[in-house]
Amino acid sequence: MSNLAPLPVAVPLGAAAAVLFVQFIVPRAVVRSIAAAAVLAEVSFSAALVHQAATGTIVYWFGGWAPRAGAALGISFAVDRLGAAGALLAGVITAAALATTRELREASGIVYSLVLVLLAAMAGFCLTGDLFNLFVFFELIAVCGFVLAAYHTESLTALRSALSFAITNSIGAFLVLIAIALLYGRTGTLNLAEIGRKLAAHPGPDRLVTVALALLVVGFLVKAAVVPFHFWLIDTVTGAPVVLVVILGGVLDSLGVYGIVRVYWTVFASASAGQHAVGAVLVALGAASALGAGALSLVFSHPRRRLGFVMVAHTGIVLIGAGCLSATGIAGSALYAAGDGTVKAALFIGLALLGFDEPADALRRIPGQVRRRAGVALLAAGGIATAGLPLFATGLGKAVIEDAASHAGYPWAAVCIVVAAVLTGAAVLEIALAARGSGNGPGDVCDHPWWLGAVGVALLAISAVVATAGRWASRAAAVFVSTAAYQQRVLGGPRVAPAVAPHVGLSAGGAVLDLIAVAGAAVLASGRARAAGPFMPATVSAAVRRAAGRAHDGSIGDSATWAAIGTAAITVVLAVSTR
Amino acid sequence: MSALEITILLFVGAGGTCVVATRDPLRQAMVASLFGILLGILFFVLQAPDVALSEIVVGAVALPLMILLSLAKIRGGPR
Amino acid sequence: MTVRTRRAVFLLAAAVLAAVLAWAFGGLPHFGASRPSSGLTLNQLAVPQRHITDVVTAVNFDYRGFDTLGEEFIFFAAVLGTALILRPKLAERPGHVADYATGRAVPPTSDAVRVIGLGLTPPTVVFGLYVIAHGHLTPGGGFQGGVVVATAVLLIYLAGEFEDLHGLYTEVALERAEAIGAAGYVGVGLLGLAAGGVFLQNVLPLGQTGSVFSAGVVPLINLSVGLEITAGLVLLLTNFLHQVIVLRPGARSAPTALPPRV
Amino acid sequence: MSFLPYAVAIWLFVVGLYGIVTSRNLLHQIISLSVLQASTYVLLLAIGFRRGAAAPVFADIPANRAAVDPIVQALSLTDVVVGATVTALLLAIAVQLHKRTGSLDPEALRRWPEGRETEDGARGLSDGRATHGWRPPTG
Repeated sequence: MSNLAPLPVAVPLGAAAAVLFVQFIVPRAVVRSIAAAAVLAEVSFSAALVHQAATGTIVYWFGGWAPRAGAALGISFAVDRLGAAGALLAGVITAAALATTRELREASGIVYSLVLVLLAAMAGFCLTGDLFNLFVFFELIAVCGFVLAAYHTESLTALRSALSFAITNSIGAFLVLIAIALLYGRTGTLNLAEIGRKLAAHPGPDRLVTVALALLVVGFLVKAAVVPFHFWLIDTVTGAPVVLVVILGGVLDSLGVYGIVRVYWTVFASASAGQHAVGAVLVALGAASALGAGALSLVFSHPRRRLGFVMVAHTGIVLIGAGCLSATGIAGSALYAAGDGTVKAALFIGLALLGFDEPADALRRIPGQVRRRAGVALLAAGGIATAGLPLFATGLGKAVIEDAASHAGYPWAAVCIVVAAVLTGAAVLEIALAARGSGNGPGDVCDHPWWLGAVGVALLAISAVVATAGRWASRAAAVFVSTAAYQQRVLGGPRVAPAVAPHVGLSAGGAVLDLIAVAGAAVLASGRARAAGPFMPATVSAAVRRAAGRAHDGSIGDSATWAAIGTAAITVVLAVSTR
Repeated sequence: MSALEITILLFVGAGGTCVVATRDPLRQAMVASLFGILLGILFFVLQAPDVALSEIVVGAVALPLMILLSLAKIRGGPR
Repeated sequence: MTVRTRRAVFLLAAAVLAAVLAWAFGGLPHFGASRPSSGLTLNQLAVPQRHITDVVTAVNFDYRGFDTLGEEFIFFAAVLGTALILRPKLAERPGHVADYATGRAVPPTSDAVRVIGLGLTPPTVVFGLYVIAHGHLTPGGGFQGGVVVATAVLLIYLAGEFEDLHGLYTEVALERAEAIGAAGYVGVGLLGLAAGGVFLQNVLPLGQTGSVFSAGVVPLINLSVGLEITAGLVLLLTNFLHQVIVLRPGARSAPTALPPRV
Repeated sequence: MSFLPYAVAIWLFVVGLYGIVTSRNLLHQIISLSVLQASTYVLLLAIGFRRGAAAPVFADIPANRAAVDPIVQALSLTDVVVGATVTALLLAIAVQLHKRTGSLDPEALRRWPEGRETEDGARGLSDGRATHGWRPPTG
């Protein structure tokens, strides 16, 4: 048993309390250093866990409550490579996000404290092996998230988005809690491995299990913010401080998908008779998000709002990989989530350098020449990475997901991915093109430190490094999908070998598709910049924009209604197809 | 099921409906307080004294108080 | 969506959702039916293993203590969030004209209310402390007791002594107390890691079942949670009161209010 | 009849959601959310209930007496306090929104956030042609 397992959670939590205690005693630089040190400690512990998990899933029973006769008494962390890598990614992105906080003008102590709690929650979410514990961290993430979203209390968008975030995510959380109650009522346990084992003892269609799965999926989809649960995210990205937006784009939306695959592969894979239906639902929602949000990202002009839609589209791509219900799909999703998360964090840092670090309804701060060039360069490079240049992990991950989708019987989903990459790549490149020529105007001077640009470059470099991790991802995914082996590691029993690692790499076809997407994005962006308008009649495009704007006007009631519609639809589809 | 259980369950269901149906926040704070007490009683009946204690101190006292404070702030502001 | 379409669409979706939920809940065991669960196992184990009589507390602070650590930090984050969101901005310094001039003065408090409010405060505090200290024996604990103690502050407010109350503590002190409470829980966990080898491992003697000093670290955790909840709720209430009273012209004095957060 | 507790849980869930969806006042909307939350407590405690069993507090009952499930109670207990705090937080946001807009009607908050952007050269990227700025209808 590794003693490191609780530390990625415990250390940031302790540091959060410490920051709150000393914030008015020591200078701000010291507070910042404490926060940075805690984040770096989390990164080191997670990296060590990634290394240790290579020899097998690490199971850690809190309080020493090891299971009795195969029944769990307490809470366990079950750390496999993918989970540890998730905690690592959360730490890396949080470190980058901290770099944007030097200019916080008010209440910085509380913000640091909240960011540290958020990091601990993300790490716990990735590492835990207990269903209710997963829910606790899910809530903790949401609370830290919407508090930070309301940071700019002078901005209507910020406050409204925080409410929308809170209410929509709470509805998602209650759905998850209902599912937990159902599963506890059926199996009498909260441990993921044990629930899986108990359900597997009674195979065959089961309405309770089907609905529980549907509710868990919906709850986590709300967090992942895919269509039609994405309204809160768009508003939040427009109004939140940069530090939160970087974390949201870098890792948080992918964590929702992680929650789905984690519970699916530990609990339902061996039990549910509706496997194929779940996969099809996930792929369909993923494709709808990728195409719909991809197209909308070209409609809106505010750069942060645009990137919000890019985020939704890319989470859709990750979801397609998850919906393939195969080790290849998981490997592709993991590569894409890590590669794309770092790129998006770099994009938001680029926008901050361009002065887009206040809510959309605040005055924009105008950057100096150096910062503007750095911002444009980051956005241009990031745009190419967004479209999926094979140098970056976005290219590799996308190719692997396309491969997995074709094998799982969804070749059309592969087409959707390519189209989405073209659209979102063009959306980002357009921002870079426009920012290149943007002039000066009224407003404060943007005063981010110059080295923020270097942080952005480092994030892009990390994405390039992840692109070499294909074999690692394939082994990690093979362990991840080995349900029986997971249950054996956690609860004991006769040894089970994990699944064989699939071949994961950049095929020639995948590379060609990636290059086509990059070229397509470049052509689309420059073509739209040259032409007087989009490639459709002006009245149509105006109508589209009006409808899109009206649909995303930040209404909380609409967001809740869509959540109810989505829940009802997904639950019914799963229930019908499982009988 | 005993008559007590049925009665309190029906009361809780009706109480929740009243909370939502009361559209004026000041009245709603009072109804929500009552709903908190009903929930507390239900939890006692379901043999959960710990949760009942929690619900009564929170749902019937602390939460309505905060609603009233918010209202005081808002009513003090411009119309 | 307009409000009307939304209501119609929602009612349809909600009807479907309710039907599916009812269908699924039908798969649950009958209400009150007997069946095994890990909770029932703990009912058998907790008293002998932990010398604790309230099994719910045993689950909260021992068997599933790690969950409660997370819950405590949800509370922590929410309280900090309230402080962050209600922080006085530069433009809202007390007395600044940017705030509302309704001219509504705080009504004077009658002496009867004052006496009752102040008179009830000490017993409420004592009762809250009792609930915290006996959490492992009888229903109650840090969560409930903390709320009760914080409610005592409300009584002082009802007595119309907010400014006096405000002299008793400052927001910074409350934040520090909250930080100590939160750090205390993490500290107990780390103590287990250092002395027992596992995070949140019990490292104290279990004592005599039924005694206040029993159940190992559970009373210690209860205490730190109690501190956290008390300080947090008082901070939260103070922030609300501050919005209502101090930022409202016509308050009895120009109080020594918080500086804007920097 | 033994389905009644579950039915009440579903009813509270749907009613709370209805309140959120149709609300014309933010405070009402937030309190409706707590009704929604109450449904999860009712469900959890109903699942843990055992007919004829005592509360899981062995202070004044023999240790071998059957008691109801303590785990669901532990799950609900902390959530009650935490949920109320989160509600308080949402009320704080509502107070601030009222301060900014003078209104508590969620429908009055609906706005195209880019609405005023193009009127002010400092917002958005000033080169509207290249970004195809969404221009709101006037008024």
